[in-house]
Amino acid sequence: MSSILPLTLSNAYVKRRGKTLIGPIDLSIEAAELTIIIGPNGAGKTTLMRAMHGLQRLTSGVLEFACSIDDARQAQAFVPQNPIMMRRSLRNNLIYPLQLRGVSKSAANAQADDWAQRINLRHALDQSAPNLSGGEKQKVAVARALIREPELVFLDEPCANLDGHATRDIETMLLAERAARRTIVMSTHNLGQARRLATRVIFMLGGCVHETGRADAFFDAPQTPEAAAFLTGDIV
Amino acid sequence: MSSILPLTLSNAYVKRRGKTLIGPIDLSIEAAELTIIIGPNGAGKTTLMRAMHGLQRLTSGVLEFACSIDDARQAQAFVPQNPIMMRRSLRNNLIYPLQLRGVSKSAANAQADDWAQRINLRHALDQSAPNLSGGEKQKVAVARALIREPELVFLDEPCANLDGHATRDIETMLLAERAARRTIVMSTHNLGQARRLATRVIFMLGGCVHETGRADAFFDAPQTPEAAAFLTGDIV
Amino acid sequence: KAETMKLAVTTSFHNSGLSDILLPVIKEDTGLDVQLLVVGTGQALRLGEAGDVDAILVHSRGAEETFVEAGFGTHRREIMYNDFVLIGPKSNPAGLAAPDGIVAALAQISQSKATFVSRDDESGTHKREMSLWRRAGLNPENFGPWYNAVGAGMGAALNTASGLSGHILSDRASWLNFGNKADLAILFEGDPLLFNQYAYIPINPKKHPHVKQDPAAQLENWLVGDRAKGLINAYTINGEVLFTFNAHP
Amino acid sequence: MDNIWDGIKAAVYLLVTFDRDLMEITLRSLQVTLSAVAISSFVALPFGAWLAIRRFRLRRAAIAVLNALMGLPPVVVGLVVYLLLSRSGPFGVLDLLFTPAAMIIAQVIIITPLIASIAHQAIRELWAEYHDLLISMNTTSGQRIRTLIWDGRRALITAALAGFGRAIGEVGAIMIVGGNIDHATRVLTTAIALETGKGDFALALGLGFVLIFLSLLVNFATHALGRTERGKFW
Amino acid sequence: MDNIWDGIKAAVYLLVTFDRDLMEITLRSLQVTLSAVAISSFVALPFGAWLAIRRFRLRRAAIAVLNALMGLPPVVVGLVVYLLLSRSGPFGVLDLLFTPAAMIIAQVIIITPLIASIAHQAIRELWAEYHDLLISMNTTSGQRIRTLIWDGRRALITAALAGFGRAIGEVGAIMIVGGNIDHATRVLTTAIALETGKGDFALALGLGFVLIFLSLLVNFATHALGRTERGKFW
Ligand SMILES: Nc1ncnc2c1ncn2[C@@H]1O[C@H](COP(=O)(O)OP(=O)(O)OP(=O)(O)O)[C@@H](O)[C@H]1O
Ligand SMILES: Nc1ncnc2c1ncn2[C@@H]1O[C@H](COP(=O)(O)OP(=O)(O)OP(=O)(O)O)[C@@H](O)[C@H]1O
Ligand SMILES: [Mg+2]
Ligand SMILES: [Mg+2]
Repeated sequence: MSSILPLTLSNAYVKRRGKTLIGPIDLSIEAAELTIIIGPNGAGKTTLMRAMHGLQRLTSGVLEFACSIDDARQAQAFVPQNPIMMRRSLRNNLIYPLQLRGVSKSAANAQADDWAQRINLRHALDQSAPNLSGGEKQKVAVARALIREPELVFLDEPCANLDGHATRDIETMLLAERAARRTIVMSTHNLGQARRLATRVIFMLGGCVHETGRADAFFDAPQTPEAAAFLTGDIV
Repeated sequence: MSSILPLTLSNAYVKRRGKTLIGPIDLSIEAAELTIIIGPNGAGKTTLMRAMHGLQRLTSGVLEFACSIDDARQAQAFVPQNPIMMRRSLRNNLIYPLQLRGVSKSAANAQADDWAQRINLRHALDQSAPNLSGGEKQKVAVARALIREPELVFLDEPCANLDGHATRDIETMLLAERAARRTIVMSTHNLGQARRLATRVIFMLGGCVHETGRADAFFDAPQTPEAAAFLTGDIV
Repeated sequence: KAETMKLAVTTSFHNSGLSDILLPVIKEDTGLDVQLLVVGTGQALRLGEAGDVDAILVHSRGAEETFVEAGFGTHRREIMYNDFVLIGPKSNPAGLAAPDGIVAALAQISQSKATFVSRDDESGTHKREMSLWRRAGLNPENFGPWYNAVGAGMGAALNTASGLSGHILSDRASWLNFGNKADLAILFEGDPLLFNQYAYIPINPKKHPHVKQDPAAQLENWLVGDRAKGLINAYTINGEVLFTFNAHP
Repeated sequence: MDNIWDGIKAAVYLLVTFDRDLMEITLRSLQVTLSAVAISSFVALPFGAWLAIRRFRLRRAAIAVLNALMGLPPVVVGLVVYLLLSRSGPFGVLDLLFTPAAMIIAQVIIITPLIASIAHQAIRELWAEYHDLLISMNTTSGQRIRTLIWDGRRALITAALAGFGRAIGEVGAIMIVGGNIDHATRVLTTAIALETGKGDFALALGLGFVLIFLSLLVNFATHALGRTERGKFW
Repeated sequence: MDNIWDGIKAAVYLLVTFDRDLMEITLRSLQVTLSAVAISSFVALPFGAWLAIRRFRLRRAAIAVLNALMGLPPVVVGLVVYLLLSRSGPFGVLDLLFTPAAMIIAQVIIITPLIASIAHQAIRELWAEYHDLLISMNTTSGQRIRTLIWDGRRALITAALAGFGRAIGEVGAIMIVGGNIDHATRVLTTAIALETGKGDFALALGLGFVLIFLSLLVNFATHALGRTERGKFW
């Protein structure tokens, strides 16, 4: 199978009722990178990821993959900032993406058991998913995205509500994915986490990509004063 | 006005369809404390705070205030883990609690302007609140709770989606509230934040209060091995 | 302002179109604004019993007499008559012939089990149909599926008959004014047994003090007068006379 | 088919000639139905909201009864209203029988359960969303109901429109309590029933098309005013 | 009032004596209405869902038309179906006029817009919730519709029950296409209309109460089976 990557955005804008949410954006996401998007609240991180994933139409500009859009859609997953739990049991939430692909009931159940184990929620498999705790929902959303073995995964602040241990579990999972040469794009406000995971960083500000670069270079020596200020927790 | 505190929970349980979510809990919240609740995902932090606030009925046990329940309800506010935005503009979300109290339109608007300023969202006052970004929503929820000047505030992971700067703003606000001898109960997964803010800590595990104490003592020398493990980010 | 009164009439009277001729003239002559309630015979009688109308105009002699005897109406005043006709498919599948009389015609329909539609709603028309079956020595309860008791007003029953291509007993006025004739036609008419008398009954103010006694009397006077006679006798559809005035002044 | 075509022609003819009688009964239809919808909404929306926010023992039963009342046969409603308003009935002295007021009463009875039931359904979802917030703010029941109705107004428009649809097309009840009196209580539906009885299908259909046209008009106007299809996902 | 009391007595009498004719028309009512509701739901639920998830240019217009169709006057529907099914009509050869099948067809036409409209309203809320998830998983339209109907089934029950209510109480259309023929197409509502015309108000009311009782039964059964009031907030 040929890769769906690189993904390229050229001169992309997302506007709503005349207001520019993000843009102009020129960007490409390469295979096997773990890209972390950082930036202040309202900078447009979520909007950018939704646009790349296809949840939000571009008002203008071009989004391209190395393959057809249809194939690309099939090979990617998205974990939103506020996890959406289907009004079903945890198990049925996990097997839903497998059912869509026609995986047999028993195979799907086995996989659900496996993933529930990994996120430490095996005991809650038959609980109604909307009743789970905030952190538990986030873990389910991550598992539900990864269970499809996508080539490209977007994660929007996946660890925001997680305790220290769960955060470490997720980070381990993501590093394993990175090692398996899957491509990950993730936003976070946890700069420590960004440092631990990123191979590449996108720093957003006011709807634009303000600075981007290799992770080590960026964290050691940000090129713009705004990025430097952001890294020290100052107002930007 | 006499204080609504202390709040006391005695032998309190919350159960759902036979499953014990939290309990037995014996606890009291004293006036002018800033209590931080920590514990792993699913430990029952949210459930405990909801029960204290009156969002969740106790299955058994007693919840008492220093005054009648009605007066107590009037004097407290709650910021949930997933902020609930009313389907109105940001301004109308902020003035809603004031309208409930019959505050005049102009006074309410002035206050909304003031609070929008404090959370750096003055420019977005007329935007539809459900469209705000995740972090912006959280800030709105905090402002909407504090705008009523409650005596007791519950905050459930209020900074989970906030950037470094906004987190610091909120922390400053909370410290100001603490200085004004308001009572705050807050849950967080950010142990640094817990250290910075807490005067008292409640460590929850498996639905029970596992350990509780003054903040400095707890962080320096936790009494139970589980708390010690949790503080170092280990599995508990 | 014109005085109004309420008059309950049967569907057949209204469907004939005669009311559209009479009402404006009544208004002109007497200043009365007559509001028509077009209902089934049974319902008309019930409206009268309850005092919800000031007078009724129906065609079901037995029921009318009981009504007056029970004191609901002051008296019964015959105004005019028309006649019933037997409608059926133009092809005349039962082979009905004119000279035999209506009773024989019905007997023949039952014998050939030709489709028949009965109103079955205890209206004047239905009661007449039943009495004709009785005269033929037949009981509709024993009829087979060719006999459709439809439980509906004249218009609805005619629609059903037209949809089923069946026979039906109708008053001439309703038939002539009916717009959905399809392949139906009059197969039999003119038997004296098909004579259909309309009568006017004012509601008794002793039972219902609020009824408008004077307008009701005024209307009665008008209905039995020369102006009414002229209009009723002159009312035709496609050159056919519909009603014959027979009130005794 | 010819008949349907004739009906359309009749409708167009009636409309372009601005037929006086047609205008009269159309306006009466509108007046009766809009009054009924207004009154019903005034009762049913708060009731639906109340039912959504209240937890009581017989709640499920109450909802089942409400749903069942959506099935109130119009003829029976008409009969009962008739018996109540009749001269020999308890409210006979009001002299409302065979007036538009009586028709409004009958329609209110018919559509209130429908509007309340749909409103309850819609508000239930919104209440699930707002529950914590409104409880936390220690709102009174009245405040909750007002907030939910206001913020759920878009969904509630469907409830009111469903009520409008049911009422504007209704004939069984208003025939009995209104009496279909020319120039007094004749409305579109009773006129249609009358023409059907006469077998004049073209005119009946024509009136029917006028009624459907009226319905469309009201719906488009409502949507235009309510801007129901804008906003977050539209 | 006496009449209403007589009506209740008549209803009780009819029920306890297990009146044969009553059983027959009650069962026919149920059969016709349940068939109509089943067919309509089969069409209207997916259609409502489809309308909720699709964005197209005339969407607002389509929704307004759908809402307007809730106001289709039953008599007009009856007429049109009559004309289509009558011997001289295009489907005359099927020989369906004055059969229960014709009544089902008329009822399906009447309640489909109602069910679709309420379903659309309910599913719109759920779609707002599931939108990102289902788009992200690259689901087909069919998968989306099936998922939304399944997860929204509780709210959709109200839609189906509203349709049931409308159909079980309907008389105008089925009177025309069914003909109210004794032992063939007579149902509860047409029998009620008949008794009303006869002036036998007690019997009419009695039948009406039987009908309401039937409605209650169906609603309670649905709620019991659907467990509609359990779950998250109940
Ligand atoms: N439909 C909309 N209409 C108007 N403004 C919008 C709309 N959707 C989003 N916005 C605005 O666009 C900006 C970017 O939003 P976005 O959710 O992408 O931010 P973010 O970087 O993810 O922030 P956070 O860190 O708080 O999650 C925000 O200021 C938000 O208020
Ligand atoms: N209605 C319910 N039925 C069954 N279990 C429930 C219900 N509500 C909550 N729970 C369970 O109760 C436990 C405690 O939930 P709670 O939301 O209080 O956790 P928490 O400490 O706030 O976790 P987090 O840090 O993830 O927010 C969780 O395991 C959750 O799955
Ligand atoms: Mg975001
Ligand atoms: Mg929580």
